[in-house]
Amino acid sequence: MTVVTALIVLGVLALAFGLVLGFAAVRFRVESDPIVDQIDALLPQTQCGQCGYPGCRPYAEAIANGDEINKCPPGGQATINALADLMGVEAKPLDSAHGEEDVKKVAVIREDECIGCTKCIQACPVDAILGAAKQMHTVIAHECTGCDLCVEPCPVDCIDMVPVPVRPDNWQWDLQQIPVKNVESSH
Amino acid sequence: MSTYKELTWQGLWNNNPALVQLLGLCPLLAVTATVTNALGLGLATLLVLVGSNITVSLVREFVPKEIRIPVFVMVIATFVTVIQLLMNAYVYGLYQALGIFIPLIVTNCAIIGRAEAYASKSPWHHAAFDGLMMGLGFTLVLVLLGGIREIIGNGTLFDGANLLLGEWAAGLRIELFTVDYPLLLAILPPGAFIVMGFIIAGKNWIDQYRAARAEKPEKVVTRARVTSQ
Amino acid sequence: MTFKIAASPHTHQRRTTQQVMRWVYFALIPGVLAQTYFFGFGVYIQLALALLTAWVAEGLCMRMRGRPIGHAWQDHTAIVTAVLLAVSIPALAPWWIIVMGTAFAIVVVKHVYGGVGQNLFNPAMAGYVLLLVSFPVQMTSWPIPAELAQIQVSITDTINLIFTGFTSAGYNLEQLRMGIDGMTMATPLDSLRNDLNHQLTLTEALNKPIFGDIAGIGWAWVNLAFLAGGLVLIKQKIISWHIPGGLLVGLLVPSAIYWLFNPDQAITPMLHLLSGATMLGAFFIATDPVTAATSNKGRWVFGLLVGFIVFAIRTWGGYPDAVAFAVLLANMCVPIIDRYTQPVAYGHGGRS
Amino acid sequence: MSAATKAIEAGHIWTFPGGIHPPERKDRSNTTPIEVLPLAKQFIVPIKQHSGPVGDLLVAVGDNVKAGQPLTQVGINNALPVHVPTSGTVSAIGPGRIAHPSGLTDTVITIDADGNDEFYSFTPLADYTTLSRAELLDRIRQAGVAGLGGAGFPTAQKLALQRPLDYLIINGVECEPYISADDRLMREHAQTIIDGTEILLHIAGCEKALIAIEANKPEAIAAFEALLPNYPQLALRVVPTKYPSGGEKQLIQLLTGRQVPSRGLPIDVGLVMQNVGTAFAVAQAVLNGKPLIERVVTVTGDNIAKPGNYWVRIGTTVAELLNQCGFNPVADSKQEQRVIMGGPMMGFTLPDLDVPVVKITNCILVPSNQELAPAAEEMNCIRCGACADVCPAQLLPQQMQWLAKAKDYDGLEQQNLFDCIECGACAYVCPSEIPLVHYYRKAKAEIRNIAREKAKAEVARERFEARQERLEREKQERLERHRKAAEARKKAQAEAVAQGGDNPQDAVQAAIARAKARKAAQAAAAAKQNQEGDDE
Amino acid sequence: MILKSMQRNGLILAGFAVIATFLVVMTSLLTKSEIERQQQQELLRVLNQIIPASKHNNDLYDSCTLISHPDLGVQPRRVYRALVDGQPTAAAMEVTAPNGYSGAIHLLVAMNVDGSVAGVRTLQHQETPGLGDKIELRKNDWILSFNGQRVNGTDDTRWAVKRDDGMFDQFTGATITPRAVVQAVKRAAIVFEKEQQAWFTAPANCHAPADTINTVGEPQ
Repeated sequence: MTVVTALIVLGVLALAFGLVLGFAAVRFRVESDPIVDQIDALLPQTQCGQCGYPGCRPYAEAIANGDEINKCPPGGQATINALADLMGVEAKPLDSAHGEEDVKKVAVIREDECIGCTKCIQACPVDAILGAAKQMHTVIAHECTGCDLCVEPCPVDCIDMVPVPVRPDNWQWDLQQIPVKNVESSH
Repeated sequence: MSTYKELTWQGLWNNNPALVQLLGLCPLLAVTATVTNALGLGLATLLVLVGSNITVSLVREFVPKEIRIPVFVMVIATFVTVIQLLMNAYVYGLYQALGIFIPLIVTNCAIIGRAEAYASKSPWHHAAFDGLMMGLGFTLVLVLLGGIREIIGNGTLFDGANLLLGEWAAGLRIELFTVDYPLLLAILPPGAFIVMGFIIAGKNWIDQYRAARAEKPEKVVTRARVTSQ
Repeated sequence: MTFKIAASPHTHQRRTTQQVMRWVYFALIPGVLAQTYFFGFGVYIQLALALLTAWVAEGLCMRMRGRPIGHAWQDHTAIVTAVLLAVSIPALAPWWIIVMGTAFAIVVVKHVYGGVGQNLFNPAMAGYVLLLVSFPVQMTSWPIPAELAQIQVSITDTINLIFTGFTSAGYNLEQLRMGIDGMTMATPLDSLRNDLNHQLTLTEALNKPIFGDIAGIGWAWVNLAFLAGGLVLIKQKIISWHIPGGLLVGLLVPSAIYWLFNPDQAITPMLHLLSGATMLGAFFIATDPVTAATSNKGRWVFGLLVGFIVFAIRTWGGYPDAVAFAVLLANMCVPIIDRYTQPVAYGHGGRS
Repeated sequence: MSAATKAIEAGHIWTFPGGIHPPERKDRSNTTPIEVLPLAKQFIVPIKQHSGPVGDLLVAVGDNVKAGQPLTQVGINNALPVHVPTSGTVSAIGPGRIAHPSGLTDTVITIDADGNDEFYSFTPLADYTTLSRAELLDRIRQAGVAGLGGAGFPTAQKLALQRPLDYLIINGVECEPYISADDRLMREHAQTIIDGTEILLHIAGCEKALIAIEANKPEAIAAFEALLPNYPQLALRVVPTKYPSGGEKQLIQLLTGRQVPSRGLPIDVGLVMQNVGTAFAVAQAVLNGKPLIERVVTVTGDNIAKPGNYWVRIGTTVAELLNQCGFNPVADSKQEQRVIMGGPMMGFTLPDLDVPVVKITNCILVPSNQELAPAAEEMNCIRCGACADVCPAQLLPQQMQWLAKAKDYDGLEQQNLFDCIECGACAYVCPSEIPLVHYYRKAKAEIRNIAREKAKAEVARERFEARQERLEREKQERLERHRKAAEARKKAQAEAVAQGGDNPQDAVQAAIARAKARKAAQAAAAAKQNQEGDDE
Repeated sequence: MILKSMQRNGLILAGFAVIATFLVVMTSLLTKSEIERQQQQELLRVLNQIIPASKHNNDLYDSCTLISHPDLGVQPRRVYRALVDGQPTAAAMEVTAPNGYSGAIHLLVAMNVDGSVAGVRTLQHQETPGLGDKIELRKNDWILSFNGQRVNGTDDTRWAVKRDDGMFDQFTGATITPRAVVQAVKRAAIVFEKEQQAWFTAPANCHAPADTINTVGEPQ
């Protein structure tokens, strides 16, 4: 008798909880911001492809599907840490096979050498190069992400990647970096 | 074959439930005052882990996502209760030694953790092996912790092993030293936390040391051309 | 000549950590002298052992961590830890007690957590608790205060007791304690609790010779000496008055209420204040800046909490004194205290 | 009238939390009148000496210019112009070191003085009330007046905000040690300052001004007390000596008990504040039409032979100034000399002496290493909380220090990092000598940088997506074109077949079939090989 | 959608619950008698340790009676009575010391009819390992120090630990555990002296007839 009672009681309890869970599963489903968008928002959007994917969004999709989070040199450790936070995994050092973290750079075209081939214009992922066939090209510096994808296609090697200049308004208070003048003591 | 190697490595070291996942710490810290107790709990956990992993893996096809947790808990609780009853009936001496720990296993998150993280996604033989290795990893840490605490706090090793392993094991007891005033802290709960902290630190230190020594694999990554479709 | 680049401000008040710490251990001197007077020369040996151990442990830790050793010795924080632990343990405790406790305090409680400023728990008190739970016998064997002792333990005997466990005549500490007048000399708090537990009334319990007019003989003076040192620290603005104030209020108010309702079975408020480690705890231990709350409001809460836990453990707990446990428990609460007592920053709706 | 307003009217002085009392050492420079120094040979005028946009150049190299002539123009972006300090020739325009903690370069205009000091023509104004508010503001802007107290915010811009105002506060507190420029200015030119204050009141459309002076400047207080009875709308407030009571937010709290909301402006609580030096410059600009080409600078410190206050033309190099005041650098060649622009609490050190004096330069401090010992090595924080006790903004400096070291920028913003006014009180009292303010500045710069990068990434993403869309569209268009062309071809063929010709399609079909057969055979062979491999 | 989800989840969960319960119940049924046999054997082993064979020739397990006494706690306690040819010789009772360091300590106290303690054993406790657990015979023979002791009324001050000026050792460092045990044994001994007449005449009512086990293992 106790056997049957136990079976009935637990069976009914389980049925009831199952019903509740089934109801809750449908009723309270939360539509969250898709994880890919959240990852994409953390990536630096340089669209440089150093991660092995054509652009930041494809890499975001790859991370959502379980790829490593340490393949983005432009984002550097800060991005890796933010991704680790988001994905609930441990932060790793940047995978050096994809490149090293570097200072921010922009592309500059040595305009007198440019032959106007438009190859760099096609290579630029963010349309930051202006110019037309047979005309001199130029980089819109504040739109350039520093991806350096335009450097290789240039047939005359007239594109340089130069570090973003430090100005008083974006200076990071590195007191050690200030060159100090030496004065010969008059005494 | 490499799956098994990977599972072994994961269970014993890389993803050790006690050292890395930090799961099941509550029974772990509570019962590791001696090696014997540690070994007992470890073996019981191992047994339940293998059983529950196999069962969860076998039923995974029929369990919808929404109710998987209650089902897993039920599977584990059934396993624990059945094992407890069987031990009580047929190996009474062992049951007496382990009695209070066995119900604790139900609440051991290492087990439900494996059910959720691995067994519910893998074929039964892999799940079984995973359970075995995770259980073994857990047991090893338990025994290590129990050993350290017993040595420091009691000056002995394998004290009371005969209760767990039978009369022959009475000879295993090693009296390392006797002091008038043992360092009680080691066998009190705070001692468990402190020793556990040092074991985890030691594991991390070994990992870092190995990582520093390991040669970086030469890997060539082809950079994607974002714009050359 | 070169031009120097430096971050502002370019001027500094110049009260260094070292100076702060020096004030703390100078302020401990009255207490140490009082302890020596009542409990004998052993106090100095404990101090010497603690300092030596702290010095060695600090040096070894810094070396292992690959940090400059000189730094750690210079900031004098290890000295304060060592002195606090040394004055907390019984004067005739065996040498390995203080050595183990100090080493634990410095190595595990301080350096494992990252060294100066990083520790969650008060190192001296964590060391004390380690010793208390592990070696309850040695840690509760306080010598009989000088005024009551019928024989004076000589310097040779003190040294022998600490280093070998036996006096030159071959008595151990237990025999010495039990044998003199056939009576166990527990600390005032211990004795009182024991008697109250055995259904004696307060008046009966206070009849024991260990109690003087206001509180325990010897102990009251030691507490007053620590109080004096503590007041100097407040005067010198080394510590703020909030934590000691909170602690004493947190101890006094509940104990007074409990005593009023329960006059026969409660420890009197005066005894609470002048027994055990109350004053040492209030002015020197709970005020350790590293492990206490930061804002003044937080310090108040922290002090009150320590005081209340001391009262609670002394009244209902398993140990006669509780300052160490109370401080450690309150240390754990510091992050949450800090969180809820964070001052309202300028421009965030606060009123001046 | 509410109780609070009554209290303000009655002259009640509130308090602010924290604060410190560092040695003042103002008597070294404030005992002698403001002196005028001989003109330098060369002047360096940075085109940006204020916060906000810079104006376009009005001069070219080789131009002869006169003192007070504008070098840049207001233009369409409402920039603040800079002016020629003395007559001479523009000898260079290009990058040069500017007066900024970074020691970085920016565009500077170099003027070789001709020694005649001829002035450009100014138009004095007899009665400023005849001009409209906009005209008055333009006059102030054209004169290049920026806040002389520190931040260099364009004065006209500050006054242009039209919101109901309760009080105008004239800040003559000058709480930072050593500096006495405002002190001397108030003693010697109280009347001009009052004139300027009246103009400011008129422009701001405000009834009443409070002039605040710190209690340690009795002579300045006396100077104002002598004049103020004639000006019922002006009231003097003496505030207790404590650093940083001259901070804008702290002074507001002292005088009115109000707090400027976080990230807000004084105008949000019905107040506007101007420095006494600014009031003086406004009077000059409006009444005399004279632009801001000189200011009072305190030159002081143990290593200065002739400490005092000087009228210094903007653009004078620090080297020139020190030369004239007698600079005795530290004797030991191994030692380093600090030359601080600003005071000991908030000033910054200069990497060399070619830096010019600019509109916001109130002090050049050249201390010996004995009077202001250089910072000792940073030690570990012991969480003593002394910093929190002195913080005038009620922040938790040590908490922010840990967060800054951990680069936890979210945590820092939660701790209200941006409410820190960088007064340096916390670092002053820190027993571990941690350069706390430096950590906050770095963190602030980094947070701003991250925000900039974030915004830039957002733009890059949009541009990338727009480009992808464009390429996709172009591809579709191309395919569509091909499809149309193929259809046209097919149609033509069909017509050709219908007309009885050979079907060229047959030959193509045969070729495709052959290729397919070859591929299938290859695939089969590969599959077989794979299977064998597996069996091994 | 909702209904379908509810139906499916409810049924599956119920199915699992029924199977799981069934398994547990079946195992329980199958092992029940064996478990009881084991427990009885264990109890007998302990009983025989403290009431030696010379003191009884009856079945100790069966001669159990349930008694209630305010000094022994709220719940009825079991008393096992030892008889030699029908004459009372000793009795063993289950006693609880409620004030151990970590909760209650369960003891078995055997008393001789002459009022002396025949033996005490710890059945179950949670005292601190290495400290309070010395009340286990396996760890320490402290528990044997009760053997042969008598209580002279409630005021017998010798029945206390040495720290409280009594005759029983406290073990190093731990006073609370031995104090609790001494107090519990003392209480039990006093109750026994008063009540033993009644107890020996009470019916054996511990085990309901249905539960009676057919085979009783030989004492070891």
